[in-house]
Amino acid sequence: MIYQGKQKIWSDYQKEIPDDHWYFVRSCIRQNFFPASEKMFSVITKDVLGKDIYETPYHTTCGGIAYHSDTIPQETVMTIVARQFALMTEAGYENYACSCITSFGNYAEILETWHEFPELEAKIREMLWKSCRREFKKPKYLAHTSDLIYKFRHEIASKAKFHLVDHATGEPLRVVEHIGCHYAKMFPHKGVGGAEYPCVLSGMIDSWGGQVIDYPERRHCCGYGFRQYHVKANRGYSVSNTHKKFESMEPYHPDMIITNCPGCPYFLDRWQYVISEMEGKTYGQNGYGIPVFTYEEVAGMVLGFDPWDLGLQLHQVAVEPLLEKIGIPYNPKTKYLGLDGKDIMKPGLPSVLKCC
Amino acid sequence: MKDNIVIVGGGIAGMEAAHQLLLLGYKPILVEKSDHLGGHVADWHKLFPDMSPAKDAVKDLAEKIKEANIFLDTEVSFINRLKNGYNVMFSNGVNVICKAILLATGFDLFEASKKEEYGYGIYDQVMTNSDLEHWFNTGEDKRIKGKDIKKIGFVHCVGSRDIKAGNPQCSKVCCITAIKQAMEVKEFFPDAEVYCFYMDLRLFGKKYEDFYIKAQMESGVHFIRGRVSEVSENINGQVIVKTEDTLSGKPAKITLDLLVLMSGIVCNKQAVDTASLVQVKTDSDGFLKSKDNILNIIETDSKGVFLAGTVTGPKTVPETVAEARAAALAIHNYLVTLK
Amino acid sequence: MIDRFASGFAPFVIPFLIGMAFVMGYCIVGAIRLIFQLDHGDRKRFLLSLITPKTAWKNIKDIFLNCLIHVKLWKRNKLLGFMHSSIAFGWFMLILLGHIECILYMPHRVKLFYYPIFFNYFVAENETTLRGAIFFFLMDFFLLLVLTGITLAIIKRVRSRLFGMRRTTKPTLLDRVGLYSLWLIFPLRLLAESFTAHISGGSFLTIPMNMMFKAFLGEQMNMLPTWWAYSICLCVFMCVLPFTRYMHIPAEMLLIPFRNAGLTIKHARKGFAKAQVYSCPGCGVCIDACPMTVKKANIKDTTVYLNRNIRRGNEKRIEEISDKCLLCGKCTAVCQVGVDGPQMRIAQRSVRNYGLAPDYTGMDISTIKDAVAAEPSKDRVLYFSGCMTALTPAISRAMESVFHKAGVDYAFMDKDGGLCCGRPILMAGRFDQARQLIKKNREIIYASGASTLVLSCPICYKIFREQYKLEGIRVVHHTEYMLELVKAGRLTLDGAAGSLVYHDPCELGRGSGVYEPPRELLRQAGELVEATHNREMSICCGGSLGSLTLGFDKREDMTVNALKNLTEGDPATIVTACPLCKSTFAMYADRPVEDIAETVNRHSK
Amino acid sequence: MDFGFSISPSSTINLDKVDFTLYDRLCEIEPDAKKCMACGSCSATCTAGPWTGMSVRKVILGIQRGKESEAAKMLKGCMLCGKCTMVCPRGINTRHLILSLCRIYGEGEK
Repeated sequence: MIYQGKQKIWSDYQKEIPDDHWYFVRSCIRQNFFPASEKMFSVITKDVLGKDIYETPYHTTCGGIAYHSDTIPQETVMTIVARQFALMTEAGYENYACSCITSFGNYAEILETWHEFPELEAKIREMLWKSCRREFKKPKYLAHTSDLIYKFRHEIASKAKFHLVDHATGEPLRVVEHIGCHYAKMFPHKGVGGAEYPCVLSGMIDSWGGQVIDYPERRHCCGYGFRQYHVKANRGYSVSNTHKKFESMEPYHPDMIITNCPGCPYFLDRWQYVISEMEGKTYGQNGYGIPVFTYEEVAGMVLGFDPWDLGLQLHQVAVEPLLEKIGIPYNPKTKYLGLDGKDIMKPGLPSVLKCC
Repeated sequence: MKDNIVIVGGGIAGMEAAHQLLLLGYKPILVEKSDHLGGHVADWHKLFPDMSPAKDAVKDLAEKIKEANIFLDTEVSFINRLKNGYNVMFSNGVNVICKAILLATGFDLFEASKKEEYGYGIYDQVMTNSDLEHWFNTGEDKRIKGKDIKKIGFVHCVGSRDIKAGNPQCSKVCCITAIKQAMEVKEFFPDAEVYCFYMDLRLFGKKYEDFYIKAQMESGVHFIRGRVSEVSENINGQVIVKTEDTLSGKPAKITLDLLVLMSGIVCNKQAVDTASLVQVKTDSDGFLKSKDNILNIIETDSKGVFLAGTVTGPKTVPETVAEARAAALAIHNYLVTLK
Repeated sequence: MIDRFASGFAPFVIPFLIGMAFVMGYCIVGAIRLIFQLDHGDRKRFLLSLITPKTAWKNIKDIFLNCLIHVKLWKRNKLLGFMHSSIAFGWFMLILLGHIECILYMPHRVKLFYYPIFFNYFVAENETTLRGAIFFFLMDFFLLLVLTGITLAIIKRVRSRLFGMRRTTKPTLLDRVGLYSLWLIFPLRLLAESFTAHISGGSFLTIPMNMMFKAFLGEQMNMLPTWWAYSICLCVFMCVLPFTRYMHIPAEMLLIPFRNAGLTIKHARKGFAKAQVYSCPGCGVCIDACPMTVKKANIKDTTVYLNRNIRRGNEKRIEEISDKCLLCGKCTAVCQVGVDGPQMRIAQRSVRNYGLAPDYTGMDISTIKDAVAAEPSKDRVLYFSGCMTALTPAISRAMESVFHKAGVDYAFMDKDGGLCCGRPILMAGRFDQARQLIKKNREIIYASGASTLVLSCPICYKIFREQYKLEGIRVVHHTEYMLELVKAGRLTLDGAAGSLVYHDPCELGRGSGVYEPPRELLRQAGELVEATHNREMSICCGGSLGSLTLGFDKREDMTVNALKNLTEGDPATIVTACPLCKSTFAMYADRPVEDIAETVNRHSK
Repeated sequence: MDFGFSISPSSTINLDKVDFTLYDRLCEIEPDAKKCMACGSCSATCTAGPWTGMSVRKVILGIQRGKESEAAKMLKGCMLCGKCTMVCPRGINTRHLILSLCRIYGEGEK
């Protein structure tokens, strides 16, 4: 691999990311899968970096899942999105940051469509007005929250308590980065680093001390694929794709996986358990899996937040071996205690995949 | 003292035109931006269909144009329109009044790195057709030298017939070049498996089809109909190529020790700038615009400005040479009518 | 006549006896083995035929005419005919007369069967009678006849072209031994008999020679060495015979009854096939006849070499030779002993072992059946154009138009594609597959309820006629059928087609014996010009499906050669009756090539 | 544990894993097999095709891609009429190629 070659391409795909005043919208599913992630985002941006990040409780789904599962027409999803923009306009913001990759792709697609077909935009404005008497300005900047973390990666690194290195050997950790399909595959110039070799996550990994590994199926989908998972008859297809990715990254012995999409970390994490049950195979060291993180979780770890406050106990694949490798202290006893100190109960152990 | 003629571009088109003009009794001025004559052909190793050495062809032409005024490492800085003539200023400070200008500025090879997904300049074992010719000529290439090459792939249509790459046109010569190179590498690595990934095989020229059959029968080249979608690298540094085997209607993948990208012919951007100095526009395909694409590809809408070779679109060597001769004659006739 | 020796024995007969015993033993054992190699049914049929007066008489007649008189050869080539019959018949007569003499004069010696052979040595003439003189004359006469035959044979050896043979086989070493001994036998016999002529008596040959010798050698001339030599020569010839081409002499005597018994080749190497192999005289007439041998190519792939290699058991060559052949049947047409080249080859092809066997039993053909299905009617016609016609649609279109003109109630069996007739796969020796296809096609044919099946492709025609066994359905080739229409007045030809040459397709002519109907049609359609070689001598177009291995490029010379033969009379149009011949000729012909259906259609009302 | 779904095998042709023994053997006895340019005239003209699914083009391709059982299935539908040989623009003796294939199939077992 010729690193300079990649850097050249990355430099071709840099997008302008304003460094403050963001209208932040959450994802529908991330809070259930990785509850602390979005919390971490606001904590890091607001408290740690002191940025102005605005949220509204009136924000709803962007309609992306329904749209990509072919259950609602384009006008509907556009009107929903128009409403989000209206909320932003009303709050007096023009930088739109969303935490969901599907939403990001959805917004990008819609803005591009409106750009190509202004008459459609007019129609949607009319529909929005008819439906909820709202008007909107199109966001000046559209970013995914990982774009912001990417932008602030160096500041985070400078505040870092830990680095993505094996504290015993000092060797950088081998990190797999997985980018959500809808981040840049539709509009390469909308993503940091383009579609083929995005650097939004690898940038973070580099600056936090890890070593990105480039494996053959790096570009491949995590396997979620909306209707592939939602329709149970297709789930075999969904898990097969995940399996393909793990088979491909296995020889590189990755220490961890970082993702920037709601679905990916969930499926890369949970399917490891399913694969271990089906094939009796695990991909981590001595019987464990490869821990999968959201970029916020990793940022949190690096900044020295308590692993259990980051919600890492909700991962299927045990994170303890990695925490030890990095040297992050944790208290096994408090793993399954909620914020209020109540026991949230220990899950049953899988038959193959080793957990703590 | 005969009328001055300026030939821009010292490739085979410019050289052949100069040669013909010398025979017609003119003393053309040939400017070449690089430090040597012969253009792209000079960098090539052997030429199809006779596999004759390219350098011989160039040497032969160079011999014939000794008499012409040749400026190497020289470019055209600007051109002023005069009454039936032009005032051409060269980068070396020379200033020429001429009656006719021949633009034989040739083509650029498509920048393979623009097709990111093919990983040129990113994966160690990916090279272009011209890199391979360079290796044929010099034997110097870290991608091949001292490597155990067992499987080699050729990707046709890299940057050709590709709207996304900005070149809808077919580069015309890549199919036969790929087959030529496939057979040549097979000579270097007799027990290597060679694969050609193609969309269509466009083997229109003299003896091209024979080449194809020879590649199948003697070199045992595997032809796989399907355009490569993406390339990735495995832990051993080999490249993994993904394509659709459209003949069986199934996706296919293969691990290769060397991948050769057949970079296509695209219009020479510098040529466009030079042409704009004499109000010669570009055609819809991005190449320079002739007066007429059927009966008069040589002349332009600007009086006294002529075109020859690949400035007007992809061409083979014999086509280019033939066009250069035609251009020389056209210039001669033009100058006669001026009197 | 009186005995010269009381014992009636002389040691020099021993070599003869050995030779005789050997060859007799060999042939009898061989014959029995071959008969036992026949499968049960064939053996029964064969033995029955031997005692059925009709076939028994036919056997005798055929053996006499072919083995002794060589009538077939006479028809082909007088000189060769005379050569063969003079030797065979002459020799036969010498033996016969020898025995008659013996019976008449020395009845008590008849049981010593060497006695008649060396009669002149053992007897002394004590009184000259007319009857004796006649016998002596006949003996000398037939001896002379044989000697002239031998002389011709010797000339033929050195100058075969004089006998109209361009190419012939190279005799093996043993062949030569046999040949030279055969040549020597009769001169020596003449010598021997001349030496004893003053004692045993003689006639116009032997007496004068005897006197001549006397004049040279005087009284005490020793006659024994010549008799020894004669006997030894006989011995040598008879001992090598089984291992030479001369084996065809006894073998043919078995082959003829086999054929007359109506046997067919059941096994690639045994029984009937073996009989054919040994009956091959290796004369090489088939070399000139074979269409593949133009420009001296493929000479060693002709039937004579197939037989030779089967005798030697050279499997590799056997496979090559049998796969290459076009199965045009010309070699059989010219063969004197009637070795069936194509059948022999198909038999060889049939014994290959394949890892994969096609199987069509699961095939659903209901659509075709439904398409042709109709109530049986006595004048309903089913037309099957065959695979190849799909590549020459002019033929099927012409046929349809002819049907319309004649107002025929017909169904087009494979208008939208049908099954293969099975002939090509049968030619490849895969009989089970052929049977399956036949079964499927029969279903379709019966579903059509037709009473007549018309075929425009001779390849199909042959198999439909020979293998399909369609009860109550008449199978006709379109040449025959169109002629019927013309004769019935349902079609009238205007005779304006100009000069036409007709090419006999192998499968239709030699294959199915249809020669006249197309010619009659063409005579009415225009002016018929005959090709130099026509009918059973017609030359294969080279496009035959018979050959498995001959590549497209290898066939051009054959086609061009066949065309040359057709165009020598400079006809305006080449007419054939086979889609394959048509498309093959069309590629290289310098004038229009069409199927007879097109000719008839264009020139009929 | 039964999830009600399972990992499905990939339909991708992995050219690294294709076993070329049969193809190489074929090329030994029928070198012209290499000449095929997959124009499909053989399959288009095939008499048997409509009834048995035979396709010479697919048979050759199948063997080049190591799909021997598929090829065998089609070969079993060939009626050997020889039309494919007549139309082949590259002059390949497809008819004999088919016979040769039928012979070399299962050679391995022996």
